Amino acid sequence: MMRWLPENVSSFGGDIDAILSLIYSATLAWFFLTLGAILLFLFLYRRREGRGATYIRGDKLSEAVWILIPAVIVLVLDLWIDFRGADAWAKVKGRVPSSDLRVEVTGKQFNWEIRYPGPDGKLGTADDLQLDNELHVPVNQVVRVTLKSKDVIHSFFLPNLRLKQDILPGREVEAWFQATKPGRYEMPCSELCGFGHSGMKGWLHVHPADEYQQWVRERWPSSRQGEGSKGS
Amino acid sequence: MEASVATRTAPQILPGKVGVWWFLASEIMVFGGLISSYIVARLASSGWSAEAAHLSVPIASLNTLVLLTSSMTMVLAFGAVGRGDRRGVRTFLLCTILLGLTFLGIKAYEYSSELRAGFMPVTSPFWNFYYTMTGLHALHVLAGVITNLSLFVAARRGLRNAHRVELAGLYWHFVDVVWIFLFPLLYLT
Amino acid sequence: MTLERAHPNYVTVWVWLVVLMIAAVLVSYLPLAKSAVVFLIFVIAAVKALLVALNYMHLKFEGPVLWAIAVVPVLLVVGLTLLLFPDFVFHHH
Amino acid sequence: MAESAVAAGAGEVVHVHPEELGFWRTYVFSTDHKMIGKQYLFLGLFMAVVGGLLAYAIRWQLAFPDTEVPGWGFVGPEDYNALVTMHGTTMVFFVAMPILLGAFGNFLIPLMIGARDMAFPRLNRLSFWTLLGGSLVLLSSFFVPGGAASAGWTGYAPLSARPIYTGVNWGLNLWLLAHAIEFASFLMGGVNFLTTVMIMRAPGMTFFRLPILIWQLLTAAVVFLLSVGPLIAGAIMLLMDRIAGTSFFVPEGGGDPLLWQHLFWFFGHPEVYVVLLPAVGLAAEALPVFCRKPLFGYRWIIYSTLTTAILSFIVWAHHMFVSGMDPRLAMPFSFTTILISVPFAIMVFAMIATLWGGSIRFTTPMLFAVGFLSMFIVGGLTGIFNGSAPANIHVHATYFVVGHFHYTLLSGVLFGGLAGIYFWFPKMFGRMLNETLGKIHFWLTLITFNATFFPMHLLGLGGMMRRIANPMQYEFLQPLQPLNVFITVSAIGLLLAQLPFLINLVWSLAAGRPAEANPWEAATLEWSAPSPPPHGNWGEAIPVVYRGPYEYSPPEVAQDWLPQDRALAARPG
Ligand code: HEA
Ligand code: HEA
Ligand code: CUA
Ligand SMILES: [Cu+2]
Repeated sequence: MMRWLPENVSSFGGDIDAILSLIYSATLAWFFLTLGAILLFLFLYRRREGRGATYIRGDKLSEAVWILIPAVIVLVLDLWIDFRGADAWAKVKGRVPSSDLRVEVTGKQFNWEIRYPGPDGKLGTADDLQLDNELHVPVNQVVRVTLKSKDVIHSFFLPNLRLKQDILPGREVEAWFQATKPGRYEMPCSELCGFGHSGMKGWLHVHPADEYQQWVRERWPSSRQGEGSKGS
Repeated sequence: MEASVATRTAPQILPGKVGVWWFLASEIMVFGGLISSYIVARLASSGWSAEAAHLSVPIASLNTLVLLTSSMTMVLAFGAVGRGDRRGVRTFLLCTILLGLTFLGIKAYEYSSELRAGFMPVTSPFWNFYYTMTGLHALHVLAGVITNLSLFVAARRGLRNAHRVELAGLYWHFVDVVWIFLFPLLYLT
Repeated sequence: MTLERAHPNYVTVWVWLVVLMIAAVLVSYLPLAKSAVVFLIFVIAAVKALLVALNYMHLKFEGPVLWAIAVVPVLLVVGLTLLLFPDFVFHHH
Repeated sequence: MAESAVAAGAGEVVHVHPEELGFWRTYVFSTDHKMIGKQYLFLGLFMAVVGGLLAYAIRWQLAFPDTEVPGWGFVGPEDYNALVTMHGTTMVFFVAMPILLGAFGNFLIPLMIGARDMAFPRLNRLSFWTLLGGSLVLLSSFFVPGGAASAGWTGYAPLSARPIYTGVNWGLNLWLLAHAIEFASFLMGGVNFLTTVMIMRAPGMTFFRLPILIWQLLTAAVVFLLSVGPLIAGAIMLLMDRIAGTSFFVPEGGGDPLLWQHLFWFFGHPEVYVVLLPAVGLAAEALPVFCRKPLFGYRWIIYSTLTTAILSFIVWAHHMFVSGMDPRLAMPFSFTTILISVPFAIMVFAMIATLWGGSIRFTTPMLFAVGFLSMFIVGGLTGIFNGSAPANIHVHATYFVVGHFHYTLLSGVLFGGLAGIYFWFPKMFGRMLNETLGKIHFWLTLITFNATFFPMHLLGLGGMMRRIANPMQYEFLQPLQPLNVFITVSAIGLLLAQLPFLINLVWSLAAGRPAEANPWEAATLEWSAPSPPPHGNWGEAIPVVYRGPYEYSPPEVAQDWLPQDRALAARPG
């Protein structure tokens, strides 16, 4: 089943996949146990001439342990999933690591506006650059994304990075990622946002370090090298 | 064996009363949802007190008095049912109805003066909540007035269905309790 | 059934309600800290609501079932409000 | 109330109306709980056909985007959103609730607890007619200018709060109105259920002798009554936003979109158990009868049900893990969510243990009951993926979730509901359904159901978003498109698989074999009344209850079942 997941190219994607696969093992085991028991019992205890049913009410504790002990095992598995999950959650959504690579992504009906702060590293200055539906980042660097919306709720989804974050108009939501493999990854909107929701998408371009420098140089030709790489 | 027959489950309480209380439970959740939203929205931003200051505390206090009094006349009507006092039932019901209408009248006056002063339902979050909460409450008062009116008419023909006065009373007092909270929430803070 | 039981004195209860209402209005003008005023006002409101529920709605005379029907939703509303705090009150735009 | 005077007479010898009521009073404006139950059933089935047709158009568009849907027409992206919204709304509020609560609750509660009718028969009639009105309002919204609501069945603001965002004005207002009417109807229904069970039980019918179905219906009614309020409040606010121009949920005016989500899911999550629990009850009634064995762990099931009900109020934010809510809330909600698997595990295990040592008869209702159990396990287990906050980041708003909730909802509505229909049809209409057609229906449904909804999990893991009209617009989804085609073919199969049922229904109503009072040799009270039960349900005397509902193969009698109302000389109850 896990092979249906899109290729993971983010630093935290592995943690999420590990939780998915932990839950997969736990639930698959229970699936076989319960469905197996059902089928087995249906077969073994089908109606036969001359054999009646056993009269057990299962209210007494000595009988009920047959359902209570498995329930305790379920509880243990639950706690396991919770504790492993808590770590993964803390890593992905709990704290946003600091980084001076920042972009602002604004959702609107029906595309992504992506603003780069430019060489000065600050958003809202003259050297900002805005592109539609194109997000360029260097590989292996933490990128902080400030998510905004101009109208309704959109959702910033990067299947390959296991990143999904809804964007609430009126609030700024912070997200982050660190892409581990250069390439071009699709970036759909995953929250119903109107008739153009289907097809609202952009592309994430993850560049190797030198290629990224090249891109920065092309975009901000006036700026001195080095600063550009730091700033955007 | 026959022991089970002895444990027969004859009704301990009037079905209508249980029904009305369950209905009120769901009503508590409706107003509760609104009040919850109001509280968190208000605590989340500032400046609402200044807007609330445009409301008239004297008028609202008067209205509170009217509603509290109507609750008393309503319960007195119920007391009259217990005594089999048909005249009393009708008189007190009539008082309750008139007080309910007075409340609505004062509320309408209040609305009109606020609207004239330029405070529309769309003016700001405070006014959003103010009109929605008091409006929903006023609709409940109206429903109560209509119920009481039907009981008042029915009581003319005798006290056969008089236990309904108790049920209508439960509802009427609930509407009163809601106002007991709306009053400080909107006017006094 | 409540019909047969002794009634509370409805008029006395009303007097109390009115006194409390006036008290609440007066408290709102007290030169105390805002939080103290708000606290007092809502204590008064709770007492008033309780007076109505117990006496006029006869909860005083009812069994545990009707009590539960009345109290559980109130607890749920309080819970809902508290759980909404992190997203709204503790959240700064 | 006037009804209550009659109601208070339960347990005594009560006048049974011998006089003929006319056609209108018997079939249309009836106050008889049995007729009202049937009215709910047919309304629900009709709406199921509507919802099913919408599903057909949805599926066709997804498999063959932007081609004409045969028999339907071209589906544009805005039409698609309306289809999805109306499909979800119809199925949850106008199919699942009317059938599982309305039909079975009204038909069975008085019969199972030994009452002659509901506590408030006229309120009952009103609640049905209200629901019918709501259904008509919902259906009419297809035909207003701008089309039907298209903001999802969850109606997230601000998309739903301002007509400009969707281009739908009246459609969405009517959608809200239909909800208001539906909620009013089920509030009346819920109050009626609760009051009836609390005070109209037959002599000897203690709470721990109530059939499990009654417990489930009670719990569902309480959960509904206590959870719907905040959404009603939210709906009023949303309507104000739309009509009066306030901005409760619109940030430009100082509102907050997140508030709507909290209010919606405070109700939305409990609601799924409102739908599921009655289905658990339906299956739990059928299992002991066809295993000839008491329901295993009756009391444990009740305790688990109550635990589920309590927990259901503190898990709602698991729908909002990535909504932008405070991330510190996620793990507590994730914890409570996953914890719900424990009470459900007890219920599921108890039902499995009921099979153990039985003498199992594979009748159609039994097949559907086991189908419910098996399919619910799958749906419940996939719920754990959703419920783990970090795993949810990936699967949220994908077809994984769509797969999850069709397994859970349809195990309830389709398998549980059909188990109920096949089981009580003889009691409802006095005729037997055809078993062969029933079995064909079951196997076709089971196979096409799994073929339709299982692959959705794979699509979801692959990242396919829900509520998109055209998967081919995305490069990463194009390789998955064959799965979409497969699902669509299966879904059409699933729709067609219902034909044997509809044929069976119509044919058996007219010409089925007449049913005796107790064709399944079951022990609960409804089987002690004639099939179909007359007005007032029992003749002169109400049955008296001596024992619990599931005394199958008890040692003290030769027969393999002991009805709840049979007095035994030897053993005191
Ligand atoms: C009848 C309907 C129904 C039922 C019963 C459930 C049951 C559950 N649901 Fe589901 N759910 C829906 C209907 C339902 N759901 C719907 C309609 C939506 C989508 C709404 C929308 O967005 O449109 C949804 C969405 C949904 C989400 C949000 C997904 C998202 O949008 O991101 C989550 C997240 O936690 C969730 C979790 C659960 C859980 C944990 C259960 C649990 O109750 C399941 C418990 C049962 C079991 C676990 C099986 C039995 C137990 C065992 C066999 C023991 C072994 C188990 C373990 C070791 C764990 N559901
Ligand atoms: C009980 C609820 C229910 C039921 C029964 C169904 C039934 C079906 N649904 Fe459902 N669906 C939802 C509830 C339900 N759905 C919800 C809540 C959503 C979310 C909406 C949103 O996102 O806003 C959704 C969304 C949804 C989507 C996602 C669309 C999207 O996100 O873009 C899809 C896609 O394939 C789909 C397909 C189907 C199919 C093929 C069926 C088929 O199984 C249909 C089979 C046909 C029938 C069941 C009817 C005919 C049957 C009879 C007449 C026999 C008797 C019937 C009974 C006893 C019930 N549904
Ligand atoms: Cu933007 Cu969907
Ligand atoms: Cu949920």
